[in-house]
Amino acid sequence: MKLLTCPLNGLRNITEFTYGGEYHPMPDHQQASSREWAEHVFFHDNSAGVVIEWWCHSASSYWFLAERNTISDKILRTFPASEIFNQRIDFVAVPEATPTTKGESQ
Amino acid sequence: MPFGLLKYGLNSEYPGTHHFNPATELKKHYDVVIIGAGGHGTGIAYHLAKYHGITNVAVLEKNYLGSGNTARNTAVIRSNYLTEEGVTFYRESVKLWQDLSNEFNYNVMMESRGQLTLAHSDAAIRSFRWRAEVNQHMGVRSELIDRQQIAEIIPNLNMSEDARFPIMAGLWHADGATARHDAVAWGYAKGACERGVELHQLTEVEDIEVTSGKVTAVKTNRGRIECGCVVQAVAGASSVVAKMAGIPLPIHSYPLQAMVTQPYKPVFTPHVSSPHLHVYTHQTSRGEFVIGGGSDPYPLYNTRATLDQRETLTAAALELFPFLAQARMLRQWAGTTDMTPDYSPIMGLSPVDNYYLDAGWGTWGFKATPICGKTMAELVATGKVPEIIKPFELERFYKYQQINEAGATAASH
Amino acid sequence: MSPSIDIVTTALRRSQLYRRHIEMGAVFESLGDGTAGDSALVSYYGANNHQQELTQAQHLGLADLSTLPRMGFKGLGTPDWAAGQGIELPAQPNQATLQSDGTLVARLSQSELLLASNLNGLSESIASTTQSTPPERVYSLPRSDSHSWLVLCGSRAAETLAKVCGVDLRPHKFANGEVAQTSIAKINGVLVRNDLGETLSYCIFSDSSSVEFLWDSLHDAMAEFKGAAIGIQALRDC
Amino acid sequence: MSDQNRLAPPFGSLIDRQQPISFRFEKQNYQGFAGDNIASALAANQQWLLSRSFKYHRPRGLLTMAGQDANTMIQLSSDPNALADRIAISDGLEVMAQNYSGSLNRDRGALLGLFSKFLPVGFYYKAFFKPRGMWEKWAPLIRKKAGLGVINQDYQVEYYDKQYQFYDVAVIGAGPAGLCAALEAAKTGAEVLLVDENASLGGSLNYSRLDAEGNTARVLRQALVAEVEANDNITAMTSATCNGWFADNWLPIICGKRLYKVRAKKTILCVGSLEQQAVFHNNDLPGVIMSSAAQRLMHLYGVRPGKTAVVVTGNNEGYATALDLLDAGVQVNAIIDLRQQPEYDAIAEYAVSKGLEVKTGYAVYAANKDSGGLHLGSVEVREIMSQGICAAEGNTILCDTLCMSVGYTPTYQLICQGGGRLSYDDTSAMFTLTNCPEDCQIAGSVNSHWLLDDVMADARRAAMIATNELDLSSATVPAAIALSQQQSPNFGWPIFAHPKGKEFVDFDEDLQIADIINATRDGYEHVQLVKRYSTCGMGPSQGRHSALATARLVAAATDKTVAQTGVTTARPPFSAEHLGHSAGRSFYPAQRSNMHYRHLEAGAQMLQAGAWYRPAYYGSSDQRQDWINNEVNNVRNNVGLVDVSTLGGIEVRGPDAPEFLNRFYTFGFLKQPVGKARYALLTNEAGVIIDDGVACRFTEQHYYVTATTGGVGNVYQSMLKWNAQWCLDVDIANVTSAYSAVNIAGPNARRVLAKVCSDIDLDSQAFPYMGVREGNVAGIPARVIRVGFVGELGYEVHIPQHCGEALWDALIETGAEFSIKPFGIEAQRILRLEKGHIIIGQDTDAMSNPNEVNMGWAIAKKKPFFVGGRSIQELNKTPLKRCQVGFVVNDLKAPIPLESHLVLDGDRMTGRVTSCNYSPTLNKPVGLAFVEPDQAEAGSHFTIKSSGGVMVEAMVVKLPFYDPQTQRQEL
Repeated sequence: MKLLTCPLNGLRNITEFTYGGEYHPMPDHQQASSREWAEHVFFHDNSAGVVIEWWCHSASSYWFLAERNTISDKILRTFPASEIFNQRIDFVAVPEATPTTKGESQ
Repeated sequence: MPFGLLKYGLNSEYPGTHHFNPATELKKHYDVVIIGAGGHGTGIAYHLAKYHGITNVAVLEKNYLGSGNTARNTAVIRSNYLTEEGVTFYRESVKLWQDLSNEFNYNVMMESRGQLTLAHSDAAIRSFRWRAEVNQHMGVRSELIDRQQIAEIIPNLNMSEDARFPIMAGLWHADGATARHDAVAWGYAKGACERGVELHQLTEVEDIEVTSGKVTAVKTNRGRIECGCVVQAVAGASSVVAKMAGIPLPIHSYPLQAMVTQPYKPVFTPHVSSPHLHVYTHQTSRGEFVIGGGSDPYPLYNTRATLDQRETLTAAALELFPFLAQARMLRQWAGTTDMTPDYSPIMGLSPVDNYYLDAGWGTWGFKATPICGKTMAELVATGKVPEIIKPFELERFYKYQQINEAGATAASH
Repeated sequence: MSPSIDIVTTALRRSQLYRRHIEMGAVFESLGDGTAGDSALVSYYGANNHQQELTQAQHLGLADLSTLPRMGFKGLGTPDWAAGQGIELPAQPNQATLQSDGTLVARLSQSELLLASNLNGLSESIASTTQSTPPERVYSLPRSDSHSWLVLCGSRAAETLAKVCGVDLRPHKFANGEVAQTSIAKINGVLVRNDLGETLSYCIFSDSSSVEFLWDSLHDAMAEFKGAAIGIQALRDC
Repeated sequence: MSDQNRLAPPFGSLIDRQQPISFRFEKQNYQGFAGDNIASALAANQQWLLSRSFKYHRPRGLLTMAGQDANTMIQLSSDPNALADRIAISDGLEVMAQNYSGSLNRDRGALLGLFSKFLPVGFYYKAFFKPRGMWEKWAPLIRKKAGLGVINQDYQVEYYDKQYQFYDVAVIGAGPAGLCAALEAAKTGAEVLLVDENASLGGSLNYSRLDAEGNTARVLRQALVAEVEANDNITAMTSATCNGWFADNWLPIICGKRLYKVRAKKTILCVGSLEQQAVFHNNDLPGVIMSSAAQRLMHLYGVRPGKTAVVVTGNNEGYATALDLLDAGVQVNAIIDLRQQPEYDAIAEYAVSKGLEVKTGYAVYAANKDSGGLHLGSVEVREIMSQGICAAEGNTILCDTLCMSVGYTPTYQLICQGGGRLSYDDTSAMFTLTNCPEDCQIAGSVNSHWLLDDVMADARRAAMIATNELDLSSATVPAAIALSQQQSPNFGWPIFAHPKGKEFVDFDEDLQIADIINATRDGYEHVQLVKRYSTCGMGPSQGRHSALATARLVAAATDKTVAQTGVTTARPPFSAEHLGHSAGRSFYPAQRSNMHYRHLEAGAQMLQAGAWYRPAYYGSSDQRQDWINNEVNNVRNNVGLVDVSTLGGIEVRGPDAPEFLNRFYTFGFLKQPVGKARYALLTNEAGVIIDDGVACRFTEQHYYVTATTGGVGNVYQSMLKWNAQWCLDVDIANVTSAYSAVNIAGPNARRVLAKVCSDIDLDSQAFPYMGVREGNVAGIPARVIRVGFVGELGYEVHIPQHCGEALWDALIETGAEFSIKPFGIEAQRILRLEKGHIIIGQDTDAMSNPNEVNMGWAIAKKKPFFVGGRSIQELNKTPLKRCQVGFVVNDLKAPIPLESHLVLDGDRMTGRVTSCNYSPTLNKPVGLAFVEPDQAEAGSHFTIKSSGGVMVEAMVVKLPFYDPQTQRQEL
């Protein structure tokens, strides 16, 4: 069985974790076209190669990100979500305003 | 002793003839290029050649004939689907299955064993009734049965009330069947090649050329081919190939593992599955118990087997048949399943002209093989999408009009 | 917010396992707060005497301390505030320290603490922290109820756990005071090595609604090593 | 036991001659010694015939004596397909042969062999299917013929279990290489595991002859084993099989009834190599065995392989075997050496000096039966003219034993499971392995070394590399051991076709040379296709003895090199393992409410919801409906009590708590007053409903949110994941199992509660509908939520988990005077249905959006963002395809529709029933159904296809069915 390094709990069997889907930034939910939004919701990059994805350590409910090669299943790196999401994200009511922050625009 | 075999005994020289055209050089141009020589790809080629007279066709296979999920699936054939669109489609497929051996004069060993799906909760009973009602209304043999009836169909199933998850009811699908999975691709390929189609094994597509929204050529490890149109039938690599043509797909590719035991004398006949325990099993004609279950917990393009999946699968199988503890597991393997959000396939037109999709086959591709061959060939030959596959168009996701084969419970993310 | 509901010591509490204890002839002892009867702690199991249970504890014993007080705190303000309350914090996440009064304090993340009382059910730290109203960004967690508390101790404890837990818990690899948040018999839990004197001992805090399953699984795992249930007396004597 | 075919010590290192053991084979009594396996004990009794083959039912006997072939498969009472050369005998053991009809000696099935020419490769594909449907008739017959052993269906479940183990270095295989690797690694203080599938450490040192006199092996073994046993850093496991290699050195090791799951930082595979058979006519006759099998028989079990022997060899090891045979008093009639110019070593020269008859450049062309027809009687030897071609005639040599010593394949299975690749070296005619997975090495003969010194040096080197990488040592690693230039033990082409065929390439599947060649002629040229078409290598021994010969044959037939041809993928497990091993004990956790046993005591019928047990209703199952109706009526008329402890509970606290809920759920929560609860509907990003509950605001910064029993786990994880991105100043905690909860509902609910709750003003003005309070109930600190899921005056009381039973007792006791009664899930379902409340997952499905189930009111229109919000906007652009309506069935004689029955428009399916029950309150069936929008008009009718296809007319009614003004829950 694979081992996965949880940034909080260290090296553990991968069965202790829950896969949380591909990491990809959410498009601006007000500006995005209908097709863009549908692709955000239903479509996946599903790359063969190195991807960034969400994982959660079930026993501690700790979410983090991992870089994994989807061909070799080699896990290159795991890191706290705060490396990407390091500031509060806000949404603004007025449509023309873009709610984008650093966290979002990545 | 069937007469078919006499010639082999009576000839001193082996009378066998090459079933497939021996590998030749690639031509510069084909009217149709089919990517993937599994059951689907070869089926499409066969129908193009036999029923539409289109024979300037190349079937490209990066590995060997039928080496993908055709070789790896557990050969379950059924039509007890949930949606009108699904049932109509798979019902037609099962009809074709029943004629297949004689259709291309090659025994695919299609055998109706019946399929029993077990309910361990009242929620499951509700969703089985849903299935049964839709099926019956559409003339598919499928019914909700009680414990008594289950015990009659499979006397050695563990019906104990003290089981951790007691069996409460079942969904009996008399048309559930199995077949020799490899033979499907072999039979189609043989028939296609006899009619002039070219099968090119060990030929991998490396890029797809699209000019002004229209597919014009494919680049392979053996050179570039110009083409009138392209059909991709590459279960397990759909996203990767479609990406070469610039087409995004609503697919996540997960390994699906299965295992087989040594051969034993017959113990039970039907195919048995328990969605709650995530396990299914049946005994092959050779006497082996095939055991399969749910997909792996995370996506991967790799057909390695894992011990944890083996542990889960066998534990679940033994909940149903404790005596299987004495059976010996011989081999464990995996295929790659292209899972769609609504558990329905993606067939038909794509955003790229002359580029046709036969994808998103998750765990249900084998049973659809004949109908895919037929309908996709019709699409390629006529340019018109056959009614029966219209609902499975890629566009449905942009329209929020999914074909819900997922049933009752929604995914949380 | 009112933390009142988070910590309860009342005669009305009962371990989810109390029927198991009665079946096994448990003799209960009352807690500091006067709780008695089957709401209290298993002192020892009728058939045994203290010496027998002590020997059992040193070899391989399983005890249920679920009726003893515990408490949790979480939130960015937690470390400073807890320190202010006189709690000696473990330096790193997934480490635990024993307070002077015997309270076990496990640090589950930078900003989360789990407090478990000493074996007499009296804990200064828990008492003080629960009486004082926590400031902003300190959130209490009802660990007495969300989690059951089992103790697996004795020289064969690590081998026993190796049958239900995939983390290397052998004494020379998992030091006293280390914490593992992991899966035990397919149940998520917090596992803390907390030796009793010379006796190897692990505290297991896990979802209280599935503790019966865990209890049975651990008994099954202990069987080959001749493990048995023990009362709190034996733990105190260790 | 004087009549036994035994040799004097030192032969028989494994058996204890002081301990005779009696067992039965084919209902005959036999005796063996402790340490014997079934095959050796039978051989000691001159019983060589063990089984019948899969297809032609040919007589088969022992081949490898190492558990590597299917010929020794026998039937034990609860263990079919057991390997006779693996299973130790025990007193009273009942052993039967397998797969014969009639008797083992006279198997009617053997007739099939006569028709083998009519059963060409892939014959199943070529026949049995005309006319249409014919296969359905053949299949059952063929299935009866197929299969080997018989499963015992009355099998008593045995106790299998598992244990995790951890090591620095795992060494698999305890031959000379394994022993050296383990010792070298252990020097550095590494924790080392040494595993061997055989009963004793030492591997080939236990039986092979390494010098003329035959002392070296024994002496070396004793020395190495003593050193290993004395070393505390080494854990040695014998009779233990490492049955797979999985990612990150995750090793399943089977020993007895236990599966050890071993995590090793480094793995060194010293798994040795497997001796291969020569391929010639009747090479499967009992008496035709591997050289190593003869040596194992003699050295391990003290059994004489036969009286007169011939050795066919392609290397010098055949000569060593001949010497062993001589020592054992076997008459060696000839050594048939396939080589034209053998390069003799000292042992071979010594053998020659003994005056043995040696024919070089000769082959065994055919084996002949003895008079009995079930055992080897003689061999026909012919001169080799060219590769695979023999002279027109030869001569016959009598023998009852033929030892084959023509080469090996590395035991490649484990490495290849880890991604290792096989290539073929034409000069040595050997498979060689490359591309070992990370942190995994191979050493010894599996690494293509066949000279003892090379093997041991290679192993020590691998150990140094491993411990260096672990920073346990910093030894200077010697250069890789060069491959020996001496003549290889593998003979390039020990394959000799015969006009009559029966030269077996694959014993398991009865496949002959022609089958392999003809598969390629039919166009199945890729070795994987050859396997699938001919079934070569699919049998129980998974190609251990067919892979090399097949690769050579296919290569020749398709003008490819053996390296290009290769072998089929190696799949786990290494050797067939009982399903019981990987299953172990089943771990399916169960969750119980603190009140669980009170329900049982009250006669509840329990149902399972996820891992939870919940009371369905109280009373005997024969009057199910009456009990349920009574429970409903009691809630409507008096007061009822239901355990809702399984309900999810999540604390959302902090300055951003309202903002968080506002983004996560569909409703607005910013303006929610303190002390109030609000309905919380959850959609996923696709706008599909996935959960619901109520959000109770206890303070400005503190919400207590409930979630569905099955959903709370995902809801909680999803909350945390979203906030990992939003970084709001909020804390989220799943406190589901911290609280026991009951719902006390009915006109008398307040009266009951008032008796046990003095510090909350329960007056309807002070504590209105959808209010939330904290206080004490029956002396227990409680959160009291005034909700009306069942449509009556009701309070949800949430209290600390461990007080659940106490609360239940208190309420039942005080409620007695108001005739309080517990009610279960079934009654609750009816009650909420009468009230028109939906249940997520029952009245919704995987595609239901809020508009379809009339939940538009629960969607805040002006929020800047919420999960699923944009998708719901998209959904709103197209007209509804279906919508949910309430319906009643007025015809009381009609069969009551069941959940999932279809809604029809003519013959067209337009929807389905999601909930339906006879309402004791309205005295008619009421339900919820999905229908097409034009069927949704209140007062209109639609058809339901009910049980037995009976069409039932349903009338659409406005929801709720019961108490339309919703006064009762506001009382």
